[in-house]
Amino acid sequence: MVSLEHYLTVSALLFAISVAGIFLNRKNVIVLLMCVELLLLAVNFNFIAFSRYLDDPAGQVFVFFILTVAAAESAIGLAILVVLFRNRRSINVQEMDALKG
Amino acid sequence: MENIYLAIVLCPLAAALLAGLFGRVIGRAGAHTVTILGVGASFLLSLAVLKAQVLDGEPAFNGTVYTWAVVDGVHMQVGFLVDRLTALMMVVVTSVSLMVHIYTIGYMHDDAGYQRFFSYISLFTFAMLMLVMANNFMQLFFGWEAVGVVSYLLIGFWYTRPTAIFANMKAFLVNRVGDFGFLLGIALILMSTGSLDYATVFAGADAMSGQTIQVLGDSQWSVITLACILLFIGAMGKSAQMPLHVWLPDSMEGPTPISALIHAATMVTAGIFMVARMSPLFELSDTALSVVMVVGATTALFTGFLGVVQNDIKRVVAYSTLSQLGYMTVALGASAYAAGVFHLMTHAFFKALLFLAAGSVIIAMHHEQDIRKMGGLWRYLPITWLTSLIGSLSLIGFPGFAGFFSKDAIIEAVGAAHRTGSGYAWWCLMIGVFVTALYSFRMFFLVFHGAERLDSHAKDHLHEPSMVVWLPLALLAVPSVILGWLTVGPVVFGSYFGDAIFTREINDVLGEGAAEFHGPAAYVLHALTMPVPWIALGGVLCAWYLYLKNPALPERLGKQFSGLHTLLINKYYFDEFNQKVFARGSTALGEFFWHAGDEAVIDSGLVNGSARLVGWASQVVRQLQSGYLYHYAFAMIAGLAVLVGWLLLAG
Amino acid sequence: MNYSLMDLSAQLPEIVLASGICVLLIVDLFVRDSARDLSYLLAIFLLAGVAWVLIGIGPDSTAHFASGGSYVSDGLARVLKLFAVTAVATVFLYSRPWLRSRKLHLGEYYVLGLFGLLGIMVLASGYSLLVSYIGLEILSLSLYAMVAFDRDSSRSAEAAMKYFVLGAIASGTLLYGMSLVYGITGTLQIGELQTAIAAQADVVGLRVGLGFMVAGIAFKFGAVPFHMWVPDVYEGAPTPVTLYVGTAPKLGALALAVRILSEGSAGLASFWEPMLAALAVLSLILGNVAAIAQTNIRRMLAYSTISHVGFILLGLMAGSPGGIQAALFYTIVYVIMAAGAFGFLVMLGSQGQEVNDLDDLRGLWQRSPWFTLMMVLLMFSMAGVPPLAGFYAKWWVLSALLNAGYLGLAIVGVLTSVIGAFYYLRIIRLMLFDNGGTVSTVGIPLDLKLVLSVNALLLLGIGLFPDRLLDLCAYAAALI
Amino acid sequence: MFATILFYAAAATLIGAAIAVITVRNPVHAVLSLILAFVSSAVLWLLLEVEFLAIVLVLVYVGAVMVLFLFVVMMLDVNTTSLREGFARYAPVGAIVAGIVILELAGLIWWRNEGIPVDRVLVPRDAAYSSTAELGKVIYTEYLYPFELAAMLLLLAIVAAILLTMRKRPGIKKQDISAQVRVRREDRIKLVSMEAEKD
Amino acid sequence: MGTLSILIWLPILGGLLVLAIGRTSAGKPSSDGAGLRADRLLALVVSVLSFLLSLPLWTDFNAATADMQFVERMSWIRAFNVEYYLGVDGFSMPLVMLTTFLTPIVLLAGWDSVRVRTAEYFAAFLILEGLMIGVFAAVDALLFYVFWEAMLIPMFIIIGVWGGERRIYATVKFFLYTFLGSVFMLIALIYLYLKSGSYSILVFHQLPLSQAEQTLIFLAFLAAFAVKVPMWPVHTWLPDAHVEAPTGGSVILAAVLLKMGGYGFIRFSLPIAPDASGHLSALMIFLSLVAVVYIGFVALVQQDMKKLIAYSSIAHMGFVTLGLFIAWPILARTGSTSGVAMGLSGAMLQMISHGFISGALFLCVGVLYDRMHSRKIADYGGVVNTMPRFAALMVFFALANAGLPGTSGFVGEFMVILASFKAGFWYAFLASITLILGAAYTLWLVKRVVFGAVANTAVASLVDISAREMLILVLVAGGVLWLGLWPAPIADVMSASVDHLATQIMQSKIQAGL
Repeated sequence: MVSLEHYLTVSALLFAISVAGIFLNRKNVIVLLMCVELLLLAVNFNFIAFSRYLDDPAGQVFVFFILTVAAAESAIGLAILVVLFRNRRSINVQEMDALKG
Repeated sequence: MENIYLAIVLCPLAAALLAGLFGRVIGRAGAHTVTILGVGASFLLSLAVLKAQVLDGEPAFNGTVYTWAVVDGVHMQVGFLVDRLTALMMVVVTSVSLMVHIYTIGYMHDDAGYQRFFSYISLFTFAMLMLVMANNFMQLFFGWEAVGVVSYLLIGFWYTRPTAIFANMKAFLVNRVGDFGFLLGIALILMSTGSLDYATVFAGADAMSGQTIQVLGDSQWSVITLACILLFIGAMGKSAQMPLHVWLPDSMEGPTPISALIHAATMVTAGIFMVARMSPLFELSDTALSVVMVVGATTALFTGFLGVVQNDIKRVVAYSTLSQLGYMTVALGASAYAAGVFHLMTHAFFKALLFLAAGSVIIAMHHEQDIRKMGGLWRYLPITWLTSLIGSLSLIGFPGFAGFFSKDAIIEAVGAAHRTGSGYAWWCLMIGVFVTALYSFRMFFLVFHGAERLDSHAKDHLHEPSMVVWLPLALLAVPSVILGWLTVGPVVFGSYFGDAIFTREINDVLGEGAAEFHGPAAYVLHALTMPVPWIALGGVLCAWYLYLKNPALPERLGKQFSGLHTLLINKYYFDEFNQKVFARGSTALGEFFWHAGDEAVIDSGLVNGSARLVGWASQVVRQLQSGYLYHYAFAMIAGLAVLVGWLLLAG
Repeated sequence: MNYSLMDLSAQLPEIVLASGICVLLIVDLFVRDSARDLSYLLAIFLLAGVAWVLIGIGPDSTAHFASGGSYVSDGLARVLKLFAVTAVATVFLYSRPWLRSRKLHLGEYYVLGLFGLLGIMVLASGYSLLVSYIGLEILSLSLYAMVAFDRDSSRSAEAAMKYFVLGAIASGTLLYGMSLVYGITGTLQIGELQTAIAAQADVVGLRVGLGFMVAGIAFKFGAVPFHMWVPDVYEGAPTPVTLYVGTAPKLGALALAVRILSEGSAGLASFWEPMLAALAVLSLILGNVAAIAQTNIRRMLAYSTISHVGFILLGLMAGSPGGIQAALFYTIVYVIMAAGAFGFLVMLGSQGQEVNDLDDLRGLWQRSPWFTLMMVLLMFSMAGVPPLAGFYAKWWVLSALLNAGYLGLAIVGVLTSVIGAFYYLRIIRLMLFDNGGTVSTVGIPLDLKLVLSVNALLLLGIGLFPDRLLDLCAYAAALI
Repeated sequence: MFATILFYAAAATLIGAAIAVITVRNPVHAVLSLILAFVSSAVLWLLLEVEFLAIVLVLVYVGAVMVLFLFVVMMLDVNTTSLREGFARYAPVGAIVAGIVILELAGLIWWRNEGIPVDRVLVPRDAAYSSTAELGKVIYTEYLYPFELAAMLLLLAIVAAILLTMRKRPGIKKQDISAQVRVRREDRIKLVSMEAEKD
Repeated sequence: MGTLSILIWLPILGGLLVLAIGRTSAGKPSSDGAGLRADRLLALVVSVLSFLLSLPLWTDFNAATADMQFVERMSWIRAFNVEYYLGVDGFSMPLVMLTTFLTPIVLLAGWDSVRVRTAEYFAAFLILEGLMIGVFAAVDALLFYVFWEAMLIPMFIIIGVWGGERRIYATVKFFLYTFLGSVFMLIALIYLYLKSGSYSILVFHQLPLSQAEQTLIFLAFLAAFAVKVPMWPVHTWLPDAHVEAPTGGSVILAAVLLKMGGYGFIRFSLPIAPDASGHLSALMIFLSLVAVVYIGFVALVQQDMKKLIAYSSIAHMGFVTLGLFIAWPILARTGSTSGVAMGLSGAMLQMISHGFISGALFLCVGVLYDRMHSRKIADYGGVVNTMPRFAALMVFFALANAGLPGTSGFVGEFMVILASFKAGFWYAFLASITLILGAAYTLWLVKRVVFGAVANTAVASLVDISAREMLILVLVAGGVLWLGLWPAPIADVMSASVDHLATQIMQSKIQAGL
């Protein structure tokens, strides 16, 4: 029988993978954005699992909104990425160090 | 009477202010007129006061002028205590001051600071009067310091001379060392009696003698002894007792009238006066009196030796002053206060005379002060010669002269005293008599007799100075001769001082002498049977042989005993010691505290150090902000991990 | 279930604002570049309208709930909204000449700014994790876009990218925490959470969820170690955007913190208080220390912001109601100060020449004495020197801390503010005591000057008569 | 039993795809892996009987967002080889931090899980149950206001995306008629006084 | 509006007015100056007016009571029960008078020598005056703190703008030092408020506190006041600040600002934490004596006139703290409170006297600096030859600084030494060393600067002081003499307050059971 713990574990693993991805990735910003998507996916897993096991629709509603927001967020993120690329012809994370100190 | 006392004090003050602040307006003549009038008025009024005290038998006056402040229940007042001691001092001060004022007209004739000088000496007279007339310790201290300040100003009167401005600072600082003790003494007295007024303090003196105070470790010190010694430290400063005598010879950098007025006749005797005034306290402590006596005796003898090798005419007189102050101090230490004060009085006149005579010589020699460049001056300066002779005879205690009576009285009193140290003191004084005679007449012979060693330029202009110069000499010569005859009876052996000076029965050394006193003439005759005059004569003869008969001998002797000679020439190395240890030491300590303490530890270490630390941390933190996104994310996740870790494990 | 759609009083200001934004969007489409001021005026009018609505609600001492209890209009919401509206209006007033001189005077600036305001207002009123999250995202997304607003600036883009990625991680974290809390309590509504959490405060999962949420909130504030975006964004963003980022969103962050922590997680106070304390101490130390080595003014002010956040967090952690009042007061005063300080930079940069380096300010007094004086006031206020408002902010926080018995934290607070005084003094020193520099205020429009003067003098006014604002904060926190 | 096997299969795919996202060299491959992850997630969600959200995930995410990602990746045409340099160097750090996070979350889920409803049993839905209808009911009543806000959020995203990406490219030679009409003589003609040439 | 309010706000508003009418011509030295004349004239008028308006404080003062007088009280910050609460007693009134008396003098001192940003200069001093009076007049602790800190702003600017070469280092050091000290005081004040529910200092005085509380509060206050006094080892800001400050700044700094430290001890530390004060009196006395002796030696070797006077200030302020804290050893040793009031009065009188004397000495240095633009002692010598009138005054002030009886410099030191003897011989002994050291460094300064032959051509071309300079120096000299010759009026004014404080500090505030 698949229990809540299984789903939570999957979510936790996703969370950890996305976290690892964020600072493993030193080159490509776009992968960072994908890691963020993974992070949100982990959250969604949690919400859905809880929602179902609690038998409460609020969690699902939350996921619905998260999906919406995530889409909007991706749009803006990609737009910023485009701006960045236009300005420097690169999306290398390591080259993004004009601002520091 | 109170108004008279006020007038006595304020006349010189007003004159000083007038001459000082409006000197340019009133001009030279105006300056000396106004100050002489002021001091003259003081003098006359002082005479009136003396008359009222002595002849009319008026009771001692003790009254308040105004309340300075009331703090913590202690009434600090400005007021006068006028009794016979005070009256005597007032007359001495104002009369010598008057003489010096007159003399100054001539002495300072060509000086640019003419008005300023008159202002200073008038101000000094005010300060000295405040000192002697005080009825409480605070005012005493005021006068004490005020005379010190005027002395400071006057020693440095010729402020462009490096030596003068060094000497005046030295004088002030050495005096401050004395005042340091003095102030502590006052504090101790206030602490144990709760008052600063003489009357209250003296009334409570008996109670004080039982008290003890913890100073070092657990040992209990007698309050009265400690207080007296502290006060005496003040006196040592002002009256130039060893080892605080070092400033007095240097003070000769000031104009000669000052040397006469302040550094011979009045200010330096403030210490003697003070101890006499405090006799009700000192009498209660044998220890303190012994200290006084030993210090005085040491000063009397050892500064006398120094007079023998000096070649500056004023310095010789200065060392003789030191020596004579030692005599006075010994008298105090022997409880012969009256004798001390009496010597103070006679000394004031004959020493002022000697100084002014020296000044006269200096004027005549166009400010040449080296006695090796003089000689045979009696031909040119007869009045000076004569008055100098009178002064010198008085100084060495030639029978019949004023100094004889006072000095003899002291020696006798010391001989009669049974206090610890009196034997030592007696020997010191006896040798001192010889030494005094030796240096006095050494100077006298070198200046006025023997071969003329002047340069030709000086010789051409050599003549007796003007009347304003010689008149005070003449006027001062008179008391130098007759004062002893007139006053020795009542002052030393009589009951002149009455309650003004307190002597315990057991210490009444003068009382023993009084029994044998049958008038001055008999006293003189009696003295001839004693060794003292003959010792003095021996000194004179010795001087005659060494400096007139066989002038080459002293030099040979100097070479023979070169060690001793060097020691004397260098004044026992007191100045070197002070310079190296105290002055150099203080600056070294100051530099150390400043550079090592303030600059290195506090400023560089703590203050700028913490600033540097923060600055360093700031740079480190800047490095952390690397600009790399993954570092930022890492910080966030690490922070999160720590938070979550703590939450998982806590509780 | 019966939900009345008619009870809009709680949401009315937001509805007005949202409608206004739509109108503005449409109008802006048809406005020519040369007449872009119309958008500006419209935005200002819109803000005035929102303010009017807000004031019209009046000082009601009861909380109005709406939308099934997930939305509230209480004192805190009203006060925060009012100040947010004012702050955004001030930002707009400051920004126009700067944008114009850079050919960046686009309607979108105002639109995005208003969207951000909408987010702040939703945060202020959000009484459910879901609503708060949406509010937060509205705010964040508009901020990301605004930071990248100057499309030709590579620095802006870099800053926006960093901000975006980190912000997304932070909101992911926050969400993860929310999901845990939801999973354990089964509710999203703050009021219900409060009871649920209080009932099972010993549940570890709740604490962990709380920890995740604290991280998200701390990011929004810019507290150490979630602060890394702050200096880069402040430096990289166009100055008017920095001005925006540095002011109004702090009110939103405060609302988020108060709603989630002080209200929702009151039962877990013994866990979030130490966390906030740790974050606060780190922020105070790092912010003040790092600011010292900065040479770029905005970067320096960014670190100064971090240190101020430390103080706000100290106020929050000192517990209710004094602490929340103090934090609220501090935030409001900070927003005024930041508006003035960044507004000053915007003003100096409005001639086309950007003022970046601290050294640019050298000798400003000789050229613009009045505005130097205003900046001096601002800096002394930030340093916490009475009689300026910044002092009372620190004072109140310290009072709250001591009242709660946190002597050590109070000492950390004052010591770090002494370190902080150093770099504020440096700005003053450069302007007053040094010579050189070329920046001046010649030719700057009058309205800008007026706004800045009012802004700075307001700090003095609050300093002399702090009573009104203190009362307002007390009112705001009264219902919590 | 089938459900369990499906769960493990989908979960394994999901985790594998997720790991691939952060490790593969080519961004295009990463996007594709992410799509795989989303699809397997949708499977898992279906297992939980939240069919509406599962479908939305596939439609909205895979259908729109991921395509957007792909589009951007292609458009930017990033040099893929250089972008992966140094990956191995930092892998341990990443692994350690990820490990810590996993440990912490595992500790929460498996060790200190009191309060988390881990022992709850999934309430089985009857056939007529529609999660879509259920969700729709609450969204348009209870969550209407957040829903409207979400609309605003999307509007914001549109505005922002347009603002950031649509621009008048400086290279394009386009007529600006109003500027041509407004032009004044001084803008075009410059009178220069010159000395007459001598020879 | 009461007298105190007027005294606070008149200068502040006057300062703003001066700022408003001042035409600064963009910071360049102004050669003409119709506007200049107007602003500095207005500043002078305002300051003189303040002085005249402060006279009623003196004439209408009731010396028989230790209560606050000229009280003004209204609510200010309701939420925290903070009041706009002003009043003066025997301690603060003389200090207010000192402030109003010195401000016109300071303005006159900068009359010609300040050539840049004159309006700002005069305005800064006026504002400073108002704030300083506020410090002395505040009875509400928070109000006190506000004035206390606000004062840093004009002072920071005065040193920073019109100071010497290292002015920035000096002024930042000054600000941070004082700021660091004050913040601890703020914590203490808040604590006391939380404990008592009021910010009134008078309420604090009555508040029972445990020994531990008292100790912490005392230390917090110490941090603030010791820096201000300044006591060793937190004194190093003072020489720097003094050296770099313009003449007027140095004068105010030495004459009034330092007094705030001593005043703070009197107003806060002693009555609020009497037991802790007693407990820590040994430390305080140790620090005071270190100030007297150690700093005395340091002053001896200074090469810079202002630095020397600054160090001398520290040494003299050592007497203030000594006089305040000697009370406990006296009590421990003699078992009676006799002498306590002597120490307290001495401390107060020393503060006022030091206000005159150090102010005057800085004015003197200012006079020289205006002419030679050097503070180095080595650059001078024989000034008396070219500036006899100035030399006379300088020597007078130097002697007063050396504690000459008949000048104010004597009064306080005398009383403190008298009191400290009751506490023990060595206290008095060490304190009395100032008699020697004080004279040594002051007179050595005089010797090197004033006396001697004309040292160089610059000295030879010096011009004696103008009527304006004469006026300010003579005014201060008058104060010095008055206080020295007849301190009774001022001692009487403060006697009731001194007695009250003496009884206050002798009563333990440790509540039974705490």
